[in-house]
Amino acid sequence: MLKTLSDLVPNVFLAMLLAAAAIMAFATVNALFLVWLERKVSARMQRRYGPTVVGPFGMFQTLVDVVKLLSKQLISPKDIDKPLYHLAPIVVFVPVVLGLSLFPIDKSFALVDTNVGLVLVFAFAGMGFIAIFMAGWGSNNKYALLGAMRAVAQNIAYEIPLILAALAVTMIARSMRIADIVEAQGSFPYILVQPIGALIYYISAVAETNRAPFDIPEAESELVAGFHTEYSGMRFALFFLAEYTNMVIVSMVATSLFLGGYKGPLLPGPVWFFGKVYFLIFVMLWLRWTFPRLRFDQLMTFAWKVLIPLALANLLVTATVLKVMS
Amino acid sequence: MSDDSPQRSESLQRLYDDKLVVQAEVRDHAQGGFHESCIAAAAALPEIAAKLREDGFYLEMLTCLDRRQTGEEMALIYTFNRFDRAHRLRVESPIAAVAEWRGPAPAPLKGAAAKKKAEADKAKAEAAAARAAAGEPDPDPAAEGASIASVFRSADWYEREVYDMYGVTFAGHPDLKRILLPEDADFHALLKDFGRIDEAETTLDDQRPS
Amino acid sequence: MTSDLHKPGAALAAGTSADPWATPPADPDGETYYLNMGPQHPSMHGVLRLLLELRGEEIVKCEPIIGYAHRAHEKMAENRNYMMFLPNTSRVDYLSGMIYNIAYCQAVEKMLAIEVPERAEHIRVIVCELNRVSSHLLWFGTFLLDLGGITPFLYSFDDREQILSILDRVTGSRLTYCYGRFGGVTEDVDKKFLDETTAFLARLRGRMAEYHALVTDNVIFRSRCEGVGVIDRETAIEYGVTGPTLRAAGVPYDVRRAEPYGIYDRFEFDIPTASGADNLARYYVRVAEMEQSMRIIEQAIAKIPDGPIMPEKALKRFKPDVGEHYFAVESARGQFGIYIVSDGSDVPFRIKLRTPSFSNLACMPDVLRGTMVADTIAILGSIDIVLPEVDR
Amino acid sequence: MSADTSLVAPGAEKKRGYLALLVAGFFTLLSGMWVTLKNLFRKPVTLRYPRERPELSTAFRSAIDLVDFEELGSHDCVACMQCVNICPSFCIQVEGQKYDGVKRKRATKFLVDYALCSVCGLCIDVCPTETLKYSKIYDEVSFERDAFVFDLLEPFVEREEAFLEGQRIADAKEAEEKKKKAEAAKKAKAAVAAKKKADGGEEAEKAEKPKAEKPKAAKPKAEAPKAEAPKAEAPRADEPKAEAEAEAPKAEADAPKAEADAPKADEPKAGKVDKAAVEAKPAEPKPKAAFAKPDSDAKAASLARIEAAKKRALEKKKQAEQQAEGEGE
Repeated sequence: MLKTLSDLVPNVFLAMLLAAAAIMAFATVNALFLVWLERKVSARMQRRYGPTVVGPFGMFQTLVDVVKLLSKQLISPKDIDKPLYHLAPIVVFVPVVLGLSLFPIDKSFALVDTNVGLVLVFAFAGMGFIAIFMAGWGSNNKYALLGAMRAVAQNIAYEIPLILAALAVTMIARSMRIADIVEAQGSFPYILVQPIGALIYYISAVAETNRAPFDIPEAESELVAGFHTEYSGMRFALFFLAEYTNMVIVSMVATSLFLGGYKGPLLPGPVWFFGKVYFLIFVMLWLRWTFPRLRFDQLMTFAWKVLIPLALANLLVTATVLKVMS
Repeated sequence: MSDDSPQRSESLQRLYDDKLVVQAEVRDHAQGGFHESCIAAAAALPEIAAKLREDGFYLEMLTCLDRRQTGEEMALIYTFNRFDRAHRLRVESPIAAVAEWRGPAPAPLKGAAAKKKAEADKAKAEAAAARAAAGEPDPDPAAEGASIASVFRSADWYEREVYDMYGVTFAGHPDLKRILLPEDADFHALLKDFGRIDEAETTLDDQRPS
Repeated sequence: MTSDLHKPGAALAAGTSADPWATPPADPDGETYYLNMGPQHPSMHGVLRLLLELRGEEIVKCEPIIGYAHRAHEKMAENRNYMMFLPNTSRVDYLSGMIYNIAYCQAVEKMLAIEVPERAEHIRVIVCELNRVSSHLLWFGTFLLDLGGITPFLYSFDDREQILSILDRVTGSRLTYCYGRFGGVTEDVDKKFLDETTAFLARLRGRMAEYHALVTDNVIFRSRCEGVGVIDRETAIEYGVTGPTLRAAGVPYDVRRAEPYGIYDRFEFDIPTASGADNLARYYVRVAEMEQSMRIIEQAIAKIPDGPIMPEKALKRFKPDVGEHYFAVESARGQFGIYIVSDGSDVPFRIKLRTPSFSNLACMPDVLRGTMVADTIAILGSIDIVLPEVDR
Repeated sequence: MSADTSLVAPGAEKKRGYLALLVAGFFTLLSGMWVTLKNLFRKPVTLRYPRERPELSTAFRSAIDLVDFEELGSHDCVACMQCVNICPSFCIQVEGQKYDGVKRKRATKFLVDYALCSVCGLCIDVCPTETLKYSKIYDEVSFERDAFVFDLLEPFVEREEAFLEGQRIADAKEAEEKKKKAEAAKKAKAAVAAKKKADGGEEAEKAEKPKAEKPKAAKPKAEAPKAEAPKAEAPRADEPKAEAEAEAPKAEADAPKAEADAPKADEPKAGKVDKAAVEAKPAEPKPKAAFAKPDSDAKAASLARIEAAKKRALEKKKQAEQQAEGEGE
């Protein structure tokens, strides 16, 4: 039987505290690890060494960088929209932390278990771009504003195929509880049933996290650094943290929906779960360091003219097949 | 000029026949890199450029020569070329001095150099006299150039550069302003009497922490 | 479209504002706004400043503002004797410095009618073409970088680094070469240099397959390039555009063929052209050009004779006759012309450097109109300008 | 998928349907990913610089240095000023002096401002004694520009006395031999040659030899021949005029050894004609300094700067030493 944190720790407040601590710790460590991984993978793909000096394989390099970022002076430009500018890094971070708590990492454990888990995840994920828009608008910088506008348009466009693809899975599993969906994938993961849906989901997920080749909100070759052009020091680090945590969340969703979550032979559940999650993240890194960036209008075209019709068709076919089979 | 000179190209001949250019001569490409050369009054250049454009020429380069030190007029040097075959046409256009010469007088030539110069001057004067006799006087130096930016848009930047560096203005230029030097510069850097490199160097030295 | 006040510097001229760099006010109907791209921007090639008037992401008007890297090379030329101008030449365009350096030597040689030994001529061809390949490789990398692809950039730099090392072995420098001398070159090449060059050519040919798989065929890359930034034949004539940008418009104009200099008339090579006149066409022309350069290098290596690398009597101090000379070469970016006017002294009266990037950049306002911000960078990258060369 | 090296010219592709394009495009993406994946497992090509150092190429160019000739036991700079004159960056400063009993001039000062140098190698090309070479330094770092003013004579200072002594003996020997060989005929010839080649570059130097040698070889102490030598040199430099002529012998006569003025007076004499011309111009009354010959002014400024920088560096060094001493006590 699936156990949640509230089952293990009877005191509600204590449970909340514990959950928050666990998630924060995970998010931070995970971001540290992912940044290192990104640097290492990108380096090796480009036939460089990447970080090698601090720690084994340079693993503590990011830790040192965080210390550097923490110690940096926080620079705020003139004429910014102060509340928005200062709130944005926090707002971008909150929803991703919330989203992390909803995934069963093993047959018997999830931090929080609700019957609308999937809806919650997408709801939280959708809040991310509000923060990006706040950052872009508040910075009083045209590059940031352009980046923010792009981010909003992009997020809206890609949320649709993302949810449509997930919807097909919920139709098969007949549940929105993530644990149920994982359980429903008996001996074979849903990627075999829903290959196109999985692909659409994954592409949209990459776009949702604003990563290359869909990283037009930051597009460093055009917009300097996009929406976080004017952020430095720890505020910038928070955006970074959010981006990497976001990657984990979308990968966790993908793992749970299409790859059978914690299921797998021999090894224990969490190993399978995190193994799959990090494999998907690796693919994201791989994509980023392989492809050039799409142009903004091409990105929108791709969403509206390719992904959404495909996702709709996929949903339709799934529904028809389900109807016929039942 | 005379008929015994090598055959001019059609384009140049046309310009010559239209009385737009004088001293239209064929040059040795292997020697100086120019196929043909001519002199034209500044005011005639838009028309020349338009005709050349029709013939498939493009504006390769435009620059200026500051020869005030020796008492000669300044000159705009246009070179046109073609994409289908190399045909470098040089058009020189005399321009009156933009400012009085402030530098030192030219050093008097000595020995062989003076002799050579005298010979060259003499030949030049003779040629000019011959042309004048044939009813083909060199055009007078114009007060300012005429912009050909409406014909070749590349001239836009070239003319701005010449204005920037030499102070030669161009009538009819859409937006004549400095291009390479700072907007608030009060000098024209390539004029021969602007040579204060040393000043810049000493300022640098003053700024150095000792 | 806008009042004069929006022009940079207009405010200063009118005496209305003390700050010429202040952002010009947006136009009254509020539809458009201004964006200053550069002079400090991650993907401006050098210190170009593009003053963009935008409607959303669409470019209404673009004005390139140059001069930030103006180093007065032409003024310096008038203050030094011919010899002392040599190190300046490779700094005009630091990415194909060898071609510029050798071109200046060739121009002066032509003025003085100096014979260059055969071996030196062959060496010049080899190093110049290597330099061209290295310039194109750098362009390849930075163009992809402009499009957001970072990995191809590092691959091409890896290859380019090989060329730099090869050239370093003979010239002693990696970027700003001062290898040419009037009449020849400074150092002789050895067998190892030739072998390394041959080996490199084989290596680069092998790498090309990877480049094509990674970049050329990539659907994202193609969609970013196809039909973007069209500079057709008419525009090229209008602006005097030369080099690969012109050849991408289907005009087979190459100075190496049109006015053969050095010993280029002895080599077999094609002039690659394309018809699209867009980013992809320029990409195609440059990549094909690398192959042609490799062909030339191979022929030169096969033919290189033994002998001296400098004329027997080296020039020391000389005074060319009064006269003017125009000498054009095909640099990696287009026609590079040197116009030298001599007044009979040992100091040039005037050296005008006709740099290809200057003309190629001039067409930007025309080409950029109606494109998107992201394309600005892509088009700029595909034209392959080197800003110091524009400003000189 | 697409390992073929041939490029498809733009526009040559066939137009394909929507889905076909989509699928084809997807596969091109995969082929790109395959490339990066392959490279993921290849060996990195980076050189980890401070720990791994590249092998410098034989032709590597860096700041110039003086060659330490084994047979001479020192450098062979004769302070001919050719490198100073050709340097486009005006970054070389040389002063030289004639020593009693040594036939050729000797550099007493050789400063190079590496911060200005563009390693073009023109100085190395013109050096008549081939005593200039490229050094191999490439990681010189400093917070001060003065640190890049190198004194190339530094390693030779201690050996200088010994070298001069050896040179005196060698020169004397050589002169003796020569003298023996062609005593009578040479005298007349040398006189004619010296007059004829009054303004030639290297010939002038050659011509210098017999004149300077002879008296020195005969009696190393003699005062009169010393005064003669500069006189013989003076007309060679067309333009330095009477001033230099008048000053030079004075300086030499007053103080045969290194004195502050001596090298300065020497310079225009030993320098080539062109050099003298360049130097002479600013002195002319007519042109304003700003217009006359900007280059010569820039050069003068540059040379002055190099000197000042060196002085500052020396002072700093001294201070540091004093400080260190003070601390030591």
